[in-house]
Amino acid sequence: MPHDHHDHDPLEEGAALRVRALEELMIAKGLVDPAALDAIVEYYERETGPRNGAAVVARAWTDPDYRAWLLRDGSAAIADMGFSGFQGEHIRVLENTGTVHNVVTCTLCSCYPWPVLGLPPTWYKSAAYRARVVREPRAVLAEFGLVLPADTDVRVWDSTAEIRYLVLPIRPEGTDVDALAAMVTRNGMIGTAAL
Amino acid sequence: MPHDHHDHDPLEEGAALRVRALEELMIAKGLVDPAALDAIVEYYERETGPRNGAAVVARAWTDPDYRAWLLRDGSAAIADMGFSGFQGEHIRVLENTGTVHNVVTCTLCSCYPWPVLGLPPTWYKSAAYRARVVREPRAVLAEFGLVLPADTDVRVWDSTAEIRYLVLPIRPEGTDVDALAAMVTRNGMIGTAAL
Amino acid sequence: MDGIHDMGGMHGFGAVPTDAEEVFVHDWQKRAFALCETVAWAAPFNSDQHRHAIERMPPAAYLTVDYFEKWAIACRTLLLEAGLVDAGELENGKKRFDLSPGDHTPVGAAELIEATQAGAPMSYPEGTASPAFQIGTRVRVSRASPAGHTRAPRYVRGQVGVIETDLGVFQFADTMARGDGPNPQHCYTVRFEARDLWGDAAEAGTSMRLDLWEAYLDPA
Amino acid sequence: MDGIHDMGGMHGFGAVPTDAEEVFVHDWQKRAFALCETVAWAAPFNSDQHRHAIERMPPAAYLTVDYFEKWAIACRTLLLEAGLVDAGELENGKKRFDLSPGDHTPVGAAELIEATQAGAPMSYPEGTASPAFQIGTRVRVSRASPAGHTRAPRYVRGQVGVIETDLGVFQFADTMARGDGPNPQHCYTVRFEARDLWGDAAEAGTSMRLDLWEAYLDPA
Repeated sequence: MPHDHHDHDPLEEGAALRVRALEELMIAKGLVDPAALDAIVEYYERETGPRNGAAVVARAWTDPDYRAWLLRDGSAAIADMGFSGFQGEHIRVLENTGTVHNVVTCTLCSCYPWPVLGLPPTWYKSAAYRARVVREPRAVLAEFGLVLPADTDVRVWDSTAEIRYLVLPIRPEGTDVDALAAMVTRNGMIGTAAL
Repeated sequence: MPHDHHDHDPLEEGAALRVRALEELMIAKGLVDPAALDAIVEYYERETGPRNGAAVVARAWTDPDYRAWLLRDGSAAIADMGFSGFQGEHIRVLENTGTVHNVVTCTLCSCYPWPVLGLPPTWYKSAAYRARVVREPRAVLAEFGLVLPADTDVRVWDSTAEIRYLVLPIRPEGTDVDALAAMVTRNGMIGTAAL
Repeated sequence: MDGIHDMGGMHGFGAVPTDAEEVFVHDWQKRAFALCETVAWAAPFNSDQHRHAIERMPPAAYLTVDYFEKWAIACRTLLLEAGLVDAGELENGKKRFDLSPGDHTPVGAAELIEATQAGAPMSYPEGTASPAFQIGTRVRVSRASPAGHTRAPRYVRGQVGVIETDLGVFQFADTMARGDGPNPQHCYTVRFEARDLWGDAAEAGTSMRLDLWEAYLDPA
Repeated sequence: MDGIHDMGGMHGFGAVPTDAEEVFVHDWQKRAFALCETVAWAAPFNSDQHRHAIERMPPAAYLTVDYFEKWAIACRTLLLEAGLVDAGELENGKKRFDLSPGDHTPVGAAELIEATQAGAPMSYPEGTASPAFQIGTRVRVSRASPAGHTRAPRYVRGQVGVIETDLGVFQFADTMARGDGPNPQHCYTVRFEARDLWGDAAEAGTSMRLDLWEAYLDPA
């Protein structure tokens, strides 16, 4: 088992058993094809994740036309890189500048741009992040180690409808697209880090 | 043990052990006199409870001057019956009429007029009551079996500061004070029942 | 504090347990209650601090722990914060250090009953503060919610109501809970129309009254 | 629904677990996720209904159950409500009755991946509905909170903001979650000043943007 190193946790084992039972029932009922389950897990693990977003960001940093397109029509410009699909049908890209810092949340659940960032990390789904980032964004960003100047315009985006948000961080030094892409972190594209 | 008839409940046993440990520690620390603990339990069980409120209500029903005093200065009129003390320093009495129905809650904790009603019942402290009675009082009262006419003015009192509230229900038939007092229910004095 | 305790108006808690008429089920609940009523005489905390210590419990615990165990937990929190006990003592209930006897005198049985019957009025003479609002004035409840204890519930935050009664001058729960003294001020019963609080879905012919300190209110 | 899921602005949840970077810890979490993504092709529920089924969990469970187990629990709720399983089957995982094969066809692996990559746009052509608001218009969010699914969080209820972007025409989550169809309407990014939402305690130089459907908004 991949999590043999974890402590014995009866609650977690209970959850595993319940999910297993549901899976078996769905297959027995003919509602789910087990091959589809395997395929979708593999798809999300292999085809999505922050490196997709990083490639988009790096291209935008080095290609002014692409950057303009990305900021005008995020979904289309991102699809041009081959990234599309559920929770990414309507993506809007938010540009950080020397005076504006954007940070993204979903206070009601955990909406997140899957095709470009994968599924969200635990902290993004946490009650503390969802509760606090809209009320005290500066304090929350400081907990992430990002202390913003008092005159920065801090904009919090709560993903309450069908738009998913990707932050375009400020470009560090450098010109090589691959090298730049390697500098782009997931937190940088959510807005809880600078690069 | 007084609760031998209850099912074995490890959570509840844990709470009992923790409270016992705290009690012993407080006594060992010299912060609490065990005789005072016994005395205060006995006091609340013997000296407070809905029969106090019922006596107040019955007197108000049969003595117009007392009724007027009670509605004008609840704390003083109630103290005149010998009922006073913590959570009863400032009591306001709310008169139900043919057109006005009052119902009391405390959405933030469970504030309640101890000297006249004793400590609150479990339902009064429940999340469901606290959450719902301010948003949908008619629906909540209907769950208690009290369906009010559409033209009744339903007033919900949320005990958010230092005033505690006692509802003066509509008087049923009868003239004998003791017989009337016996008709007064706790829920009638909170406002979740008529008599 | 916009905490889990601020339940007014929330959905999702199901039916009211109307048949749950009991006050105590277990003997330890009586002991927990008695302990809180008694220790507060020797330890430096007031009711508002005790309420706030309950509010500060982790939200999931607040929703699941027994009412009277919450009282005991809050008591432990306050004793710990006051330095009267340490975490090890709370862990196993065994005393590890003594308090100076003169500083913390436990209340005796007779004295406690007498004080309990007397109560402790929280009001001040009328002249202590002059009222900013008259009966009938329309007021708006402040948007601000401090992270600390406050008694303006979330469901009236920013809402407009009408002053219905001037209750007189009272100590202020927010400052009492911070240990900042009584800050005496007028407290008012404010009437809110259900429609203003809940919109079109409000039940017809219903209204809510809350007792709100002057510090929470602005002219509407 | 003013439920426990509506967390924006709440106090009491402590520090953000900034180091909790993982997406999955356990293999069963992947299976739970995959199950929800897959079964929705053969069972009649949409994302909004799934979100609402999570919101309908008892609040204490919502706060304590693992994120992906919540997905699975919501899935079970919806399958049960659709009559595709019964409570006994969910209890022990053993099939007790067959479904008509033609009615519920499981999605195949290739078809699922293709559909996942394609996505399912939730927008409608611009002309489907005309916008009630222009950029720069001041709007007030409705006070009403239906007991069902809604996407106007409590912290902007009744508050005034400014229309910053007209996002175009989208299906409406509230009606989708009720199974009442898309009810296409304009959706807007609305800007709120922190001070209007949180009062004097608001952090300076901060503002919040929410995407709100036209049905939630009135002219301010």
